[in-house]
Amino acid sequence: MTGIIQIVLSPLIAFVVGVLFLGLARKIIARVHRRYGPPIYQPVIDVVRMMSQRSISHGALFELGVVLALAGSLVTVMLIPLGGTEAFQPFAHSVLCPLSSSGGLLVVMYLMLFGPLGLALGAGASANPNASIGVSRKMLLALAYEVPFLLVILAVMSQYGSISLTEIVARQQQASWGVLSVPLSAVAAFLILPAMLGIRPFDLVTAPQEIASGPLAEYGGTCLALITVQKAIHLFVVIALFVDLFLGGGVNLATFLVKMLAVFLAVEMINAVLPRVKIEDAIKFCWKWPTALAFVQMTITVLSK
Amino acid sequence: MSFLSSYIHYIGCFSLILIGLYVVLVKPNLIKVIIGINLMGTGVNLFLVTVGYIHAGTAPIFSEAAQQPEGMVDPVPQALVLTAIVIGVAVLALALSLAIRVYDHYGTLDLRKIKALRW
Amino acid sequence: MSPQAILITAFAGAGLVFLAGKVHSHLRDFLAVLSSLALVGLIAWSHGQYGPDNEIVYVPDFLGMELALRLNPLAWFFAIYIAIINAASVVFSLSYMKGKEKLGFYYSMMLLVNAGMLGIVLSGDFLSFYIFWEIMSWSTYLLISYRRGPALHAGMKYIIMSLVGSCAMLVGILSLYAQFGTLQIAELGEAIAGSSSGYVLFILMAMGIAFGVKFAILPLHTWMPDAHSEAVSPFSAVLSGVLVRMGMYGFLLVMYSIVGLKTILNLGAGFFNFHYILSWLGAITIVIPTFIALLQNDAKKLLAWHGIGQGGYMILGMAFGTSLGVAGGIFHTINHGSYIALLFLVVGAVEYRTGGVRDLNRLGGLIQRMPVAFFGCLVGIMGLIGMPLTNGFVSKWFIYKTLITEGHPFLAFMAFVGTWGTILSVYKLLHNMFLGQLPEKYKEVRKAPISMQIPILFFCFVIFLFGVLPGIPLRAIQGIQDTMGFAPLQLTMWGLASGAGALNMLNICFAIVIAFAVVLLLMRLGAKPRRVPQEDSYAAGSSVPAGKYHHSVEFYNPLYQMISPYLKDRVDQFYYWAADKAQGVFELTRRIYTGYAGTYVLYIISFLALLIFLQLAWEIW
Amino acid sequence: MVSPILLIAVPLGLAFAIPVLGLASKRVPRYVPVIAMLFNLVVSVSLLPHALKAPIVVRTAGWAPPYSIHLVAGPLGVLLSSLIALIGLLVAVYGIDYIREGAKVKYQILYILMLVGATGVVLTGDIFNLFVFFEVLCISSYALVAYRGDSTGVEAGAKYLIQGAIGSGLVLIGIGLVYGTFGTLTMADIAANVSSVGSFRLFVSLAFLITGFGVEAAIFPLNGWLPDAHSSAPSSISAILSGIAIKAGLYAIARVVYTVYGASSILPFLAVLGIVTLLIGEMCAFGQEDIKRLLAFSSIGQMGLILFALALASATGISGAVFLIVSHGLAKALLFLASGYMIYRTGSRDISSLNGIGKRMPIMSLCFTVGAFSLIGLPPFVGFASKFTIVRAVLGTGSTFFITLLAIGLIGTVIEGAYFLRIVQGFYFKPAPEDSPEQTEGKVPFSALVPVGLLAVLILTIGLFPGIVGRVLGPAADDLLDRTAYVQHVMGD
Repeated sequence: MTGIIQIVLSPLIAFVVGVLFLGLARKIIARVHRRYGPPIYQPVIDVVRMMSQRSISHGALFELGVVLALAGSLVTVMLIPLGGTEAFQPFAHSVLCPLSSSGGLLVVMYLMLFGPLGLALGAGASANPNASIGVSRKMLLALAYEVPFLLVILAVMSQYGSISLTEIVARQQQASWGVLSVPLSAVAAFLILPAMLGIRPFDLVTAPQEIASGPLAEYGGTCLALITVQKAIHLFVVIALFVDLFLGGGVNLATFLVKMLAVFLAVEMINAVLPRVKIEDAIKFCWKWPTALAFVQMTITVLSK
Repeated sequence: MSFLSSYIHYIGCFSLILIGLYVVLVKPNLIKVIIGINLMGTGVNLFLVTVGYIHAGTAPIFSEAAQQPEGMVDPVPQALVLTAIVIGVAVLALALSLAIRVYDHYGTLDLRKIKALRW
Repeated sequence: MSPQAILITAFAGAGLVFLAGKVHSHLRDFLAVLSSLALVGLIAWSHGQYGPDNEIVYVPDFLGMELALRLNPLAWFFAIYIAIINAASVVFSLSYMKGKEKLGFYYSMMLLVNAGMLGIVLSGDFLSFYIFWEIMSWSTYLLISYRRGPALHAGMKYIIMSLVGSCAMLVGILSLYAQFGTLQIAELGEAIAGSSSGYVLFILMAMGIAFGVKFAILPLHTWMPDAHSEAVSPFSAVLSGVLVRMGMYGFLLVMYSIVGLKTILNLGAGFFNFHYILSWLGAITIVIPTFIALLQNDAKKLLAWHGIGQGGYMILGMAFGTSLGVAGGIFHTINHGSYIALLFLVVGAVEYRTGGVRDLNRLGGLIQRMPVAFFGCLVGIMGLIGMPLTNGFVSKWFIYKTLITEGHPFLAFMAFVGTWGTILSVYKLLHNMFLGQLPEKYKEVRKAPISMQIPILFFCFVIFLFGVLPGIPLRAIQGIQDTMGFAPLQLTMWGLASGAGALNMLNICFAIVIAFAVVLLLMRLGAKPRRVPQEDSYAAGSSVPAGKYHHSVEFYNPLYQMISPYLKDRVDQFYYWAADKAQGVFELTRRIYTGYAGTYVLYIISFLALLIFLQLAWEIW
Repeated sequence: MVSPILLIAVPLGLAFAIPVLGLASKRVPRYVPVIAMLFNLVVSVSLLPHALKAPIVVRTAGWAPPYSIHLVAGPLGVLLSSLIALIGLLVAVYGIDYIREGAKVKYQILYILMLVGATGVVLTGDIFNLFVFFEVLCISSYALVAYRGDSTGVEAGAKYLIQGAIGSGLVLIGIGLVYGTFGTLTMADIAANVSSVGSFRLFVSLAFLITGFGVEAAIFPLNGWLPDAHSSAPSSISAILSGIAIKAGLYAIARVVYTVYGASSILPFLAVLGIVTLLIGEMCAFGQEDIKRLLAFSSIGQMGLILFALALASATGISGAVFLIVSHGLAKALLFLASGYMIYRTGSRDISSLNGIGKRMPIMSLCFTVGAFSLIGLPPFVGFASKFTIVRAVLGTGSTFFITLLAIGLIGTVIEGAYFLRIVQGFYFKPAPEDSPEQTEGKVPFSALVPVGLLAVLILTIGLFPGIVGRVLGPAADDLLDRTAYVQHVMGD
């Protein structure tokens, strides 16, 4: 019984929190630029507005790409523990992670592929050269941040000796948090977080000022609405993963969300002030500092094992 | 002196063979090479005969006067030499006819120029 | 069904097809398809008959040795895999090869290669293993050079490397015979246990070279990109799908059923033990070819380089000798076979319809004209990447789990980087072939013919079936591992059931299907978009030149500038340099025969002088 | 049980009957060699079972062995003589239509003489008799090489003659030295008391004999004549030269080294010499343009491999060498015969002009491919069985010296594989050059297809069932190896 509730609950939480974070992001940037900015629920309004607009379509794959992306992100959420511990603690509840026993961290990493791939297929089918250029740059950025991200995940996995996320979180709650046991990986992960979220300084792919906002050049109406929802859930997934890997997950949902908020605020501060980098520099940056840090941390953990 | 006398025959044969070899190795003209081969052939035949030679031996022919083979020279190498001479003649005849045909085609007998087939 | 009957039908099929080719083309096609399907049926039917009654000595005395055939789970597993891929590509080539010349030769050679591979897999002793190995090699050579032009050079490169491999294997086999007096694989198992690790290393090296060449491990891989891109598409599907994996079968046979597990693991000291080097070789084989594939513009060369890259996963899985790893390695062999064959068939279909165009920069937008081919290509690349729901994911999951639990994060890192390289290059393949603008000249391209669509859809079905229910093949692999003496895995129909590290593909599949349905529902809720032609796309207000409005070329240009200097195939350049030097030496030795009679006589006399001088100087004799 | 002497007497008689028959009718001489070789084949095959039990000793003119010139038909001798007869028969059938112009009658006579010489070399037990048959073989091949009388033929013949004459001179000196020390010419008698003599004088005679026979056996420094002779002779003659003549030379060396002198300490040197010959032969063959010159160099290469196998001094080694002699003889004869008509059809000997001939002469090119694959040593053919036996023998010795030599030798076979497969590729997959003027249409005559086809079938069947030849190899190796049995057998009764 609880399984069904969890399966419905976790995507809902992800959707709500994700959209709120999007609204919060625009609020924070506005505040940094000393203006009021749109209300927090602005993204909800945008989504509803776009759903009603009648837009164009370039064939079945054009729409199915978006559907694939969103479905992938939803399933990824189900695999990530959103707070809760096995051990008995007040206010604690059992681990909120419906598909915890079906594959663990490896499946999460592969499911995170669905997002960019679905979008790439959709943009490719739109037969717009600008979209193709946007897709190739999105793929390159993905390759750029994946190298350090893989090192980070492997460091955590070999540190805690397991590939299941729930087990890693449980071990962190007993022993020391990821930030303390694999500090350099945590720093590296934080450095590439903006790239994974696609926000400044690495928002060169879907920034409005770029060539007709990259892959989304042809999108409008319901498809664009679903893409923003996917963006929100992806935001939620990445930050939840960061919290699970390094901040020991939440004893219950509330503490989990608080930790996510903290991380989100830190990332938004960077987003608000930094300019955009070119794709070559993004790759060079990602492959220089974060990778070096993660590599050093991994050698340390391997040697210490 | 006795050393020289017992081996004089062998020295003679091998010098003849070496002269023949020298001619074959050094002279570029085809006819001279053939003559060289022939010299070497006769040298070898001479060597074969001297192998069977006994000092002051008589010809190995049974006649009324000589029934016992004691004083006679060994007849077997001489038989070999007979065949060797016949073979030498055959080779010589073939060599000369080939030399004629080579001259027809190349207009020269200088082996340094007859090098169409190489590498 | 005794292995002897299988082999007889295979070889008879090849012969009959050649003769039927002389009679009538339809008879030949029919016979080719019939014999392939019959083989699949025969092998499927002989599943489970592994008893001693299947150990048949088919030639009692061949130069003093007896040649035997045997059927065990490993042999059956590879045999069914060979037969299926061969049947699919024969069906595919019915229409692909229509109108080409010398078809009698083509079909008989295809079946001969298939018969050779079945012979390798079913042989019970190393001599018949070697004989079928050689038959497979030279018939492959003839098939590679079937397409004339640059294919001849590719064929020469292939055959020279495989000849070197075969000589190495011959020396290995016969030193085994000299040491133990028998070549029967069963008897060698115990006999080799007692020998010194140095000798075992020598045997592994000698056999390893031959299997390495076929398996295209990094230093020995240079023949593969040329051979695969120059061979006829249906044959390059067979070539990369299964023929290259004969090397894998060889490794499994030698490393696990002959040499045995424990000697492998502690072979050599500390860092330099055999399986450690092998796993690093596998890791490097994953990364470098995959990134070279990223830079290719010819579709089949790109796939060929991926063939090499994916081989690295199998080596990684196999090198650690844990039951999970070996199961992952074997499972990845057939998975890779299924989707690389599928992708080659798709490229073949596109090539067939667009009149031989393989250059990715000149294709585009074919999704509108060839939807089935697009679907095949999509499923193929998802399998190659290893997306969940496809079989590639399950075998990669096994291999990654082995690497991490064995404590080798660096190897896992290189494997992951390889996967990301695959994603980029494979998306480029799909995008440049099927997405983007449909050029003018491909407007009236027709769909792929039925006989091409059947194998494509069959492979898609296999990929998804094994992806969602991996238990089916894994149970067969379990049978193999028992014969090799590995600990059994807790297998379930949908994955692994061992506690925290479990894998449940069924749940993931349901989750994705439900999510897909929900989102589709959301999509239908919104306003229905109207369909627009492909030219009507947003170009920021600038005028849209018809026809010139092509899609993007040089897909990953920024990355290209950065990494292309590192990715020159230096091994290949080294081989060409060595070949030139050798040719120079050959030219020199030809100069020995100067043509002047005097020098020849001088040679004779100097030889005599040398003989006598050696005796005088050193009293050798 | 027919006496082996017939193997020499009957063909010799027929040879000298040819001019008389030639007067009777123009067409008959062409068939006489066929009859002669057929007779030889039948006799030697019938002799084989007896020879396997014990060598047949034939004394001429009633003298006892040490003094008589006698034949010793051991298993090795009879096997080689049946090989000579078989290949001789097939090439004779090929020669019926192949030799059209020139002194056809003289060609037939010399052809039979050459084969009689080879059979004699293989069967004789007397060392001078060996020299005489050797000379018969050499002189007839000098003449036949120059048979066409064109500039290349005559030049090759002249050079071959010069070197051959020097070689036979050296053999004669060797025989003189042997006679000087032992006073007898019977190999068995020499072998009996060879140990009783000082080593240096003995060695000098061995050196002369090896060098002399080496000239004909195409060992590395001594084979300057072979590429020119084999490539400019008519194809049927180069088939006999490569298939049989050089093997008779190699047999003579083996007989001298193993049986007469029992000099096992010279074998490592011969092994190195064999591998050097193999490498030189393959390297020179790689860059050739002329198809027959390439086949000639490939013969040198294979001779090197045979010499290497002979130098192993183990039973399997020698049986491997004899097996390679048989398989190389068949395959090389096939290649020369097939290339004969291909050159006739395309008008030029360049390999590039042979491209695309697979379509125009399907049977010939298929047989050529079978021969080439057998020479490389690919499995279903006889070449593989012989290469396999040799490699097994080398690894059986277990000495690292031989195994390193084997490794180098295998590189040679890879080079050979490279250039043969390049030719086969040219046949089927390269476009035919545009029609050169000398292009001649017309079908290949039946008399050429039968021998070529039969050879290809033989190669395939012996490859699949090596037992046919395998049974004879064991006793043949023993016949060569253990001298005491040979001596006891010849001298005993």
